[in-house]
Amino acid sequence: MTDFIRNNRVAVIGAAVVLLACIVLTLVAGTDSDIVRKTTSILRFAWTFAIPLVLAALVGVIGERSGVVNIGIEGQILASAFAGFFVAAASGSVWIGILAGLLTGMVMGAFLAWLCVRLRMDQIIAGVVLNIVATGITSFYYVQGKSLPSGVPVWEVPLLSKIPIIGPVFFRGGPIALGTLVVVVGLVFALFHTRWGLRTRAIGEYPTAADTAGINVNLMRFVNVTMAGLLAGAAGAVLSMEQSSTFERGMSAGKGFLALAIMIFGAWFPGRAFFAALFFGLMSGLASQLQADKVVNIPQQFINLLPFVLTLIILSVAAGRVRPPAASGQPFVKGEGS
Amino acid sequence: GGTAAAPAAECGTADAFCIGLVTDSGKVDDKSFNQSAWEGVQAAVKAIPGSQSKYVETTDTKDYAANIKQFTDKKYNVVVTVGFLMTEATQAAAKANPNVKFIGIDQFQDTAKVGEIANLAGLTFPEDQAGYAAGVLAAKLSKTKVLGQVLGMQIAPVEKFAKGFEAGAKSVASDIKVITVYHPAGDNAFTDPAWGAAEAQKQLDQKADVIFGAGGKTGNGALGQVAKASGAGESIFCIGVDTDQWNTVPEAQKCLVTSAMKLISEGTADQIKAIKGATFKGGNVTGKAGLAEYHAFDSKVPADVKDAVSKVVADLKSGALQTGVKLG
Amino acid sequence: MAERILDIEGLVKVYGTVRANDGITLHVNRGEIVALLGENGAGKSTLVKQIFGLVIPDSGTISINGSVAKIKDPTDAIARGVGMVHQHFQLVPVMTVAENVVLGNEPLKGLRLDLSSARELVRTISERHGLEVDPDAIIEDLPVGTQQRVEIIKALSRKVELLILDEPTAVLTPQETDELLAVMKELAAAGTAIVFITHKLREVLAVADRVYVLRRGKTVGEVKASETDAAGLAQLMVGRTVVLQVDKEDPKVGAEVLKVTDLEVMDDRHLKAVNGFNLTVNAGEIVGVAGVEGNGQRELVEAIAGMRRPVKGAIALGGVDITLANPYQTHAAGLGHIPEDREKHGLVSDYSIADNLVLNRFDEPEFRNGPVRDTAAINANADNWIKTFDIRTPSGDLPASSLSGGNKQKVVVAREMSIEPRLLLAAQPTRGVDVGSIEFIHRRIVEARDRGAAVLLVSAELDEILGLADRIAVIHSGKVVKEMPAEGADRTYIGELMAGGH
Amino acid sequence: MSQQRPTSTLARFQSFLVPVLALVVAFTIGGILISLQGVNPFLAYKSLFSSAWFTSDGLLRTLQKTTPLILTGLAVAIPLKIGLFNIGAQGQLILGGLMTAWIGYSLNLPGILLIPLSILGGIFFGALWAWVAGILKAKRNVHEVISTIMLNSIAAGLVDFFISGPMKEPDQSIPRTPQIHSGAMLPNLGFIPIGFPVAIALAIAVWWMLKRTVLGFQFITVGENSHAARYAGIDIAKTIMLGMVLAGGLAGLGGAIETMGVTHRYESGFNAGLGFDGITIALLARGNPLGTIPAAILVATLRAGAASLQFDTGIQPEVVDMLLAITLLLVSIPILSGLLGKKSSEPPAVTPVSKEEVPA
Ligand SMILES: Nc1ncnc2c1ncn2[C@@H]1O[C@H](COP(=O)(O)OP(=O)(O)OP(=O)(O)O)[C@@H](O)[C@H]1O
Ligand SMILES: Nc1ncnc2c1ncn2[C@@H]1O[C@H](COP(=O)(O)OP(=O)(O)OP(=O)(O)O)[C@@H](O)[C@H]1O
Ligand SMILES: [Mg+2]
Ligand SMILES: [Mg+2]
Repeated sequence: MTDFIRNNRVAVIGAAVVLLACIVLTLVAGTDSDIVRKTTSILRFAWTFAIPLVLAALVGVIGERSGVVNIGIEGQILASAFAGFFVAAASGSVWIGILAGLLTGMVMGAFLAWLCVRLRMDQIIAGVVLNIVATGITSFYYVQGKSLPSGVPVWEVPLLSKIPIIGPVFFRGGPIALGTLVVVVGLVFALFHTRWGLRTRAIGEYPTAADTAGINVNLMRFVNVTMAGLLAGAAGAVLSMEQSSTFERGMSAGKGFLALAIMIFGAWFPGRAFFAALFFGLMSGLASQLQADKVVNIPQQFINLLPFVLTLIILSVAAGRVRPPAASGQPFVKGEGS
Repeated sequence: GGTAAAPAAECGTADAFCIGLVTDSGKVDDKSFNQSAWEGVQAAVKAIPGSQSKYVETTDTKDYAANIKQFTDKKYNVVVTVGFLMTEATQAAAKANPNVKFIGIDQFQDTAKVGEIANLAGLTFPEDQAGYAAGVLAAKLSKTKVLGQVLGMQIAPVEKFAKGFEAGAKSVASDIKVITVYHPAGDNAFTDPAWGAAEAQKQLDQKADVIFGAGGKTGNGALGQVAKASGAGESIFCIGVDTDQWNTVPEAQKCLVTSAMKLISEGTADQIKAIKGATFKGGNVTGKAGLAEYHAFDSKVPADVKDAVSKVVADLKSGALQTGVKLG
Repeated sequence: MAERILDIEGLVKVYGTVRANDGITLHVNRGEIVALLGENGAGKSTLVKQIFGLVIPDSGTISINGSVAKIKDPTDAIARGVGMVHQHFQLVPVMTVAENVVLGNEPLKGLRLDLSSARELVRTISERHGLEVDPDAIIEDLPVGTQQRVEIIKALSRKVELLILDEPTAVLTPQETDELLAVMKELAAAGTAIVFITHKLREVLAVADRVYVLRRGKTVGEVKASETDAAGLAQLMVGRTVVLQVDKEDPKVGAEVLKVTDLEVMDDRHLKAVNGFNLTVNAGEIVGVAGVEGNGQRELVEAIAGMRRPVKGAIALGGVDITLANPYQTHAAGLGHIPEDREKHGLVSDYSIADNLVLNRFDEPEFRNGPVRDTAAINANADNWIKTFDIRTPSGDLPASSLSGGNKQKVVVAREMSIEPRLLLAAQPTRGVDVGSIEFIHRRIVEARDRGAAVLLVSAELDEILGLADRIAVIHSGKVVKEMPAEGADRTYIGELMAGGH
Repeated sequence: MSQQRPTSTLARFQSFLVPVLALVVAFTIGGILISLQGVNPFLAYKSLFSSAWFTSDGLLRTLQKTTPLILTGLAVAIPLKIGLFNIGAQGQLILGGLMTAWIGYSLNLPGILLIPLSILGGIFFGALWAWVAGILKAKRNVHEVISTIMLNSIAAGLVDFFISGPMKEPDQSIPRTPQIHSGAMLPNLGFIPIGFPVAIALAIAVWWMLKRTVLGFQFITVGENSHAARYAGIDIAKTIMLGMVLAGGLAGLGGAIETMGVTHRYESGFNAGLGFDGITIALLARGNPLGTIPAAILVATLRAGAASLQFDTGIQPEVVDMLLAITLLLVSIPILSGLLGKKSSEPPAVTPVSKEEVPA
C-alpha cells in the first residue's frame, strides 16, 4: 500500500487537494448553495459522460500495452450495448442483460485477437472490420419497441458517498459505474505491481525478450485482448442499460474512437486515462452549462469543439514525450528477430 | 413495404386505394413522428374498405425523391411524407404528379414562393401551443421554481415546443427559471439517450423539478432518468412530447404527468379520409396539438391546476391567447 | 566417462530451401566449455535456439540430462536447467534491471510482485560473479557492455546446468571480454556446462575445452582446444587455407575529399555519441575507423550521410559544406553510402532487385521520362549490375527478399558503386556476409579507391580494417583517439586503444 | 503491394478472385438471412439490382452515389500506400462540400467561372484539412488516426456552426445554406452524372501515378520502409504532407461534386458517413486505387437498391450494412486468400512511419 501511494504520488496528492477543496467549499458556501449544487451537477455529468470512455480507453490501454492496437472498440461497445439491452428485454433480467453485454464485448475481443494474433491480420484493418461488422449486425437485427424489464439498481458506497460533492458523484451509481472505479484502481495496481502486469508490459514492449523468458507471447496477447473485451462490454452495457434504458442504432457515436484519443492523452497509463476522460466529460458538461446559463456569447459549437482542439494541441506539444508501447501494432512471430 | 395488407386490387386500378408512406431518416416504429404518421395511415386503412398501404424507410436524406417515386411509379393514390426535411422533395413530387395526393407532415407551404399546390396538404401543428400549455402546467407543479428542458436538435418543431414551454412557464411566474439545453449538434442529436439522461440529471441536481424532454430518443433518455430520481412522481415530474408517451416510454411512467402532443396520427388519418371522401383541399392544414391525458397523475394534479391548464388550452385554441413564439 | 548433460543426435532444421541444421550430432559434458565455430549462416544460432526451445527441430533428438522429451518452449528449457544469453539482447529497454532479470520467473508476495527480493537476487548474483550492475537502472540507459552483464545475470538467476552464450563478446571491449571469459571459467569449474558461440578464435582458444565446427548445417569437425591453434581452426571452418589479406597496391593519395571538424552528434536517446570528432579522408585512400561498437560510429556515419543532424561542428565534402545536408543532397554531392543495417536502410525487401538497384537514384534523369519511371532503363541497369557484381538471382524482377544475405549486400554495394562516388562511406560492409562475398566486396572497395574515390571504412572487425585500410583512425567515446598508417600497425596496440587505454 | 513486383498471372488471378469469391459467399450468407425473414432471396436481389441498374433514374442515382465513394475511397487508399490511415476523409469531405456551397451561392458569376471556382474551393478546403493532420504527423509525430478523428469532430462542429449561423439560409429553420446558383450546378449527361467519369478518371490517374511515376515510387517507398526511404533521400515529411493533401483534395472534391451535382446546397445530414464509407471502400479495394471503382459501385448499388428492396419485399434497408460487413470481413481476413494461395493477395498493411524518420 505504501509503495502504491509512493508510486502514484501525483494522483494521491491531487485527490487529497480536490477532497480538501470540496470540503472547504461545502463548509464555506453551504451544502445547498448554488455553487455546490452546480459543481456537483457538472461533475456528475462529467463522470457519467466519462464512464464508457474510461472503460473503453482501458480496453485500448490493455491492448496496446500487450502489443495489439484495438480500433475496434467502437464496434465492441455498439455490439455490447445491443446485446445487453435486447437480452435484458428478452430474459426479463437486467443482470442477464449486463452479463450478455460483457460476454459480447469479450467474444468480439476474442475475434479481434484471433484476427490479429492468430491470423496476423493488419491490426488497424481488423479493428475497422470489427466496427463495420458490429454496425451491420446491430442495425439489421435491431427491433423497436422493446424495453428494459427494470432499471439497473443504484448503489451507494457507505461512508465514501457522504464526502461532500465527490461522494454522491463517484460513490453512488449503478454497478458498472462503481465497478469502473474499481477497475481503474485495480488496473493501475495490476499493470505495475503484479506478475501479469510485468509480463503484459514486456510483451507490448519487446515480445521476443518475453518469449525467451518463457512467456507465451501470443497466448497472453490473446487472453489480454479477449479479457479487455469485458470492459468494452461494460462500456456498451452502461450506455444502453445504466445510463439510458434503450438501444439506438449507432449508439456508440464515436465513443470508441474518442477513447483512443483519451488513451493517448493518458499516455497509456490507466490512471491518467481516467483523468483524461473526466476532463472530456467536464468540457462537455461545461458546454451545455454555458448554453443553459447563457453566460457567454460564444456559439455552442465552439465550446463543444474545445476538447478536440485541446487534444490536438496537447498531442502536438507533448508528442515527443509520450511514446506508445514499442511493439504495439506488430504481430509476434516466434523465432524471428531473436 | 412492410405491411400485411391483404392482396387487394392492383394499385392504379379503379378499385384500389393505395397509400404509401416515406419516413424521414428513421423507422416507422421510432416511437416518434414516423410511427405516429404510420399509425395514422393504418387507422385510415382500417376505416376505408379495400384500401392498402406500404412504407419505405429513408436511410439517406438524398433519397427522399427516389423513395417518393417508388409510390408514384406504382400509381399510389396517396403518398404521406413525414418530416420537415422532406418539404421540398414532396412539393416537387406533388407538382410532377398532379393525380396523386400528398400529405406532408410538418411541412409548411410558403405559398408566396411555391404557389398553391392543390394536391398537397402541408400538415403542420401548433407545437408552441402544446409547449405553452405544458409550460403552464410545469410552472404550477414546480416547488423549486426551476424547470428544465432537454431537447434534440435545434430545428423548427423542437424550437417551437421549447419556446412555447418557456413562454407558458413565464406566464405563470415571471421569475421562474427554465434551464434549456439543445443537444450539441451531431448526427445523433435525436438518438442520444445517454446524453439526455445525463443532462436531465444535471438539471435535477440544479434543482429543476419538472423536466420537459423533447427530442426523440434523446428526450426519452431524459424522461427515463427523471423517473429514476428519488421523489419522482411526488415532487419531481417529467413531461413528454409528440405522442402520449405514457404508452411509448413506459419506463417514464413514474414521473410522466402528461405529454405535449401533436396529433399526427389523427391529422394524417383525417386527411386520408378526406382524400377518399373527395373533400380534400390541399394547401396548409393545421393539425391539432395539446396535452395528453394525465393517466395515473389525474388524481395527483390539483384540481385548480387542471382547470387553469384546461382554460389555457381552450384559450389558445380559440385564439384568445397567443403564445408569442417567433422563430428565427 | 564424464557426465553428459546435453546430447544431440541427427538434428535437422530446414527453412524453405535452406538446411540450416542438417543432421547435427554433438554432446556436452558437465563442467565443460564447448565452442561452436562456423561461418555466418552455418547454423550455430539455429542449433542453440532449438536447445532453448525457441525453434522446434524438424527431426533428430536433443536430450538434456538423459531425458529426450521434446523441448516445447523456453519455459520448458529453463525448467530443465538451460539458460541462454542471446546474440541480440533480450531485455525490455524500458524496464529496470531487476524487472528484466525476474521476467518470466517473478518472485511474488501474495499477488504483488516482490521487487525488493528481485533487487536482492540481482545484487547477490552480481556480487558472486563480480558482474557489477545497479538493479534499479533502466536498461536503455545502460551501455551495451552492462546490458550484456544483465543478460548473464538473468541466465544465472535461474538454476542453470547448461548455459548457452550466442556471440556474447561481439559488443564487448577486450577487457569486458576477458572478464566474461573469467566468469565462464569459474562457472564451468563449479560444474556448469557452457556452449559458447563466437567468431573470435582467440577466445575459443582461451576458454574452450572442445570445439565443434559447423559448416552448412553439418558438424564438420570436433577438436580439443588444447590440440589445435588458430590456423587449424580457420582451416576447419572454411575447408581451405584462408587468405585474409587483400591484394592491393600502394594508394595514390589525391586531394582532400572529406573533412570532419569538431563534430558532435546525439544518439537516439539524446546523449552525445560523437563528441569532438576530427578526420580527413583524401581521394585515393581508404581510412578505416576502428572501434568497439557503440562508440559513436553509427552516429558518425549517419551524420556524414545526412541522415542525422549534427549539433556542432562541420562536415565538408570536396570543400562544400554538407553539415546540414539531407541524404538527397549528400548523395547528389557524390557520396555513396553502404549502410550498416542493410535490411533497415539499404533495401526495400518487397521491391524488386531492379528497383533496389536504383533505390536512391530513382529520380535521376537517366531513370525517368518526365514524371514517369523509365522501366526499360531501370531493367537495363539491373541486368548490367547483376552481371557485373555476379548477384546470384534468376531475375532482377524478383523481390530483394529472395536474396541471400551476401547477395543482398552486393545489391547495396553495386548501387553505391554505380554512382562512382567521390566518397564511399562503407559501414560494416561485410557484416553477415560469407567469405566469398567478403573477398568480392573487399576487391570492389579497393577498386573504388584505385579509381580515385575517398573511402571511409567503418568496421567492428579489426582484421577487415587492418586488411583494407591505408590509414587507421581509432575511435573511442565519439572521438578519434589515435590516427596511424595501416602499414605496420600493431593489432594489440589498436585493441588497447579501442578499449580506451593509453 | 509493391509496384514493380512481378505479378504472375496466378497471383493476379487470385487478387481478382478473392474479392469476387468474397462477394459470392457474402451474398449467399445474405440470401440465407433474407430467406430467414421469409422472403425469396432471388426476388430480393432481383428487386435490388434491377432498381439500381436497370431503370434510368435508378442508374443515375447509383452512379451519383458511386462518385463520392470512389473519391473518398481514394482519399483513404493513397495515405494507406504511405503507411498512413486516414480516418479523416469525412471531415475533409464535409468541409469541402460546405465551402463549395458557399462559393456557389455567394458569388454570382457565370458558370464558366463559377464551376471551376466552386470545385477548387472544395478541393482546397478538403486538402487544407488533411494537411493539418499531415503536418502534425510530419512535424510533431501526432498519430494520424487520432488527429483525423479529432479533425472530423472539429469539422463537424464548424460546419454546423456555419450552416446554422453565418451561412444559414435566411427565413429557413433547417440549418442549411442557400441553394447554389444554377451556374454552379453540374448537369447529368443522361443517366451519367458528370462527376462519375471524373471520379473514374481520377481513380485511374491515381493508380497510374502510384504504379508508374517517380512520385508514386516515392510514396510507396515511404510506406514500405520509411527508414530506407529516408536513406534514399526521400523527404518523408514532405511526402506525408503531399499524400495527405492529395487525399484531402480528393475527399474535398467528393464534397464539391456532391454539392454541385446532387444536393445543390449544404444541408445538415446530407453527407453523413460518406467519408467513413471511404474506409470501407479502400479496404474492399484492398488498397488498390482501381479497386475503389468496383467497390464503390457495389456499395452504391446496395444503397440505391435498398428502398426498392423494402418496397417489394419488406426487407429492412439495413440488410445492406449486413452484406457489406460480411463482404469486407471475407475480403480482409486472410483465410479466403489462404485457401487460394497467399502473399500477393494480402490486404494492405498500415505500416506506421516510424518516429525517428520524421525530423522534429
Ligand atoms: N527464421 C529463419 N527463417 C529462414 N531462414 C533462417 C531462419 N533463421 C535462420 N535461417 C537460415 O538458416 C541458416 C543458418 O542460420 P543461423 O542463424 O543458424 O546461422 P549462424 O551460424 O548463427 O550465423 P551467424 O554467424 O551469422 O550468427 C542461414 O542460412 C539462415 O539464413
Ligand atoms: N525469417 C528469416 N528469413 C530469412 N532469413 C532469415 C530469417 N531470420 C534470419 N534470417 C537470416 O539468417 C541469418 C542469421 O540469422 P540470425 O537471426 O542468427 O542473424 P544474426 O545472427 O543476427 O546475423 P549476424 O550474426 O550476421 O548479425 C541472417 O543473415 C538473417 O538475415
Ligand atoms: Mg550472427
Ligand atoms: Mg547466429
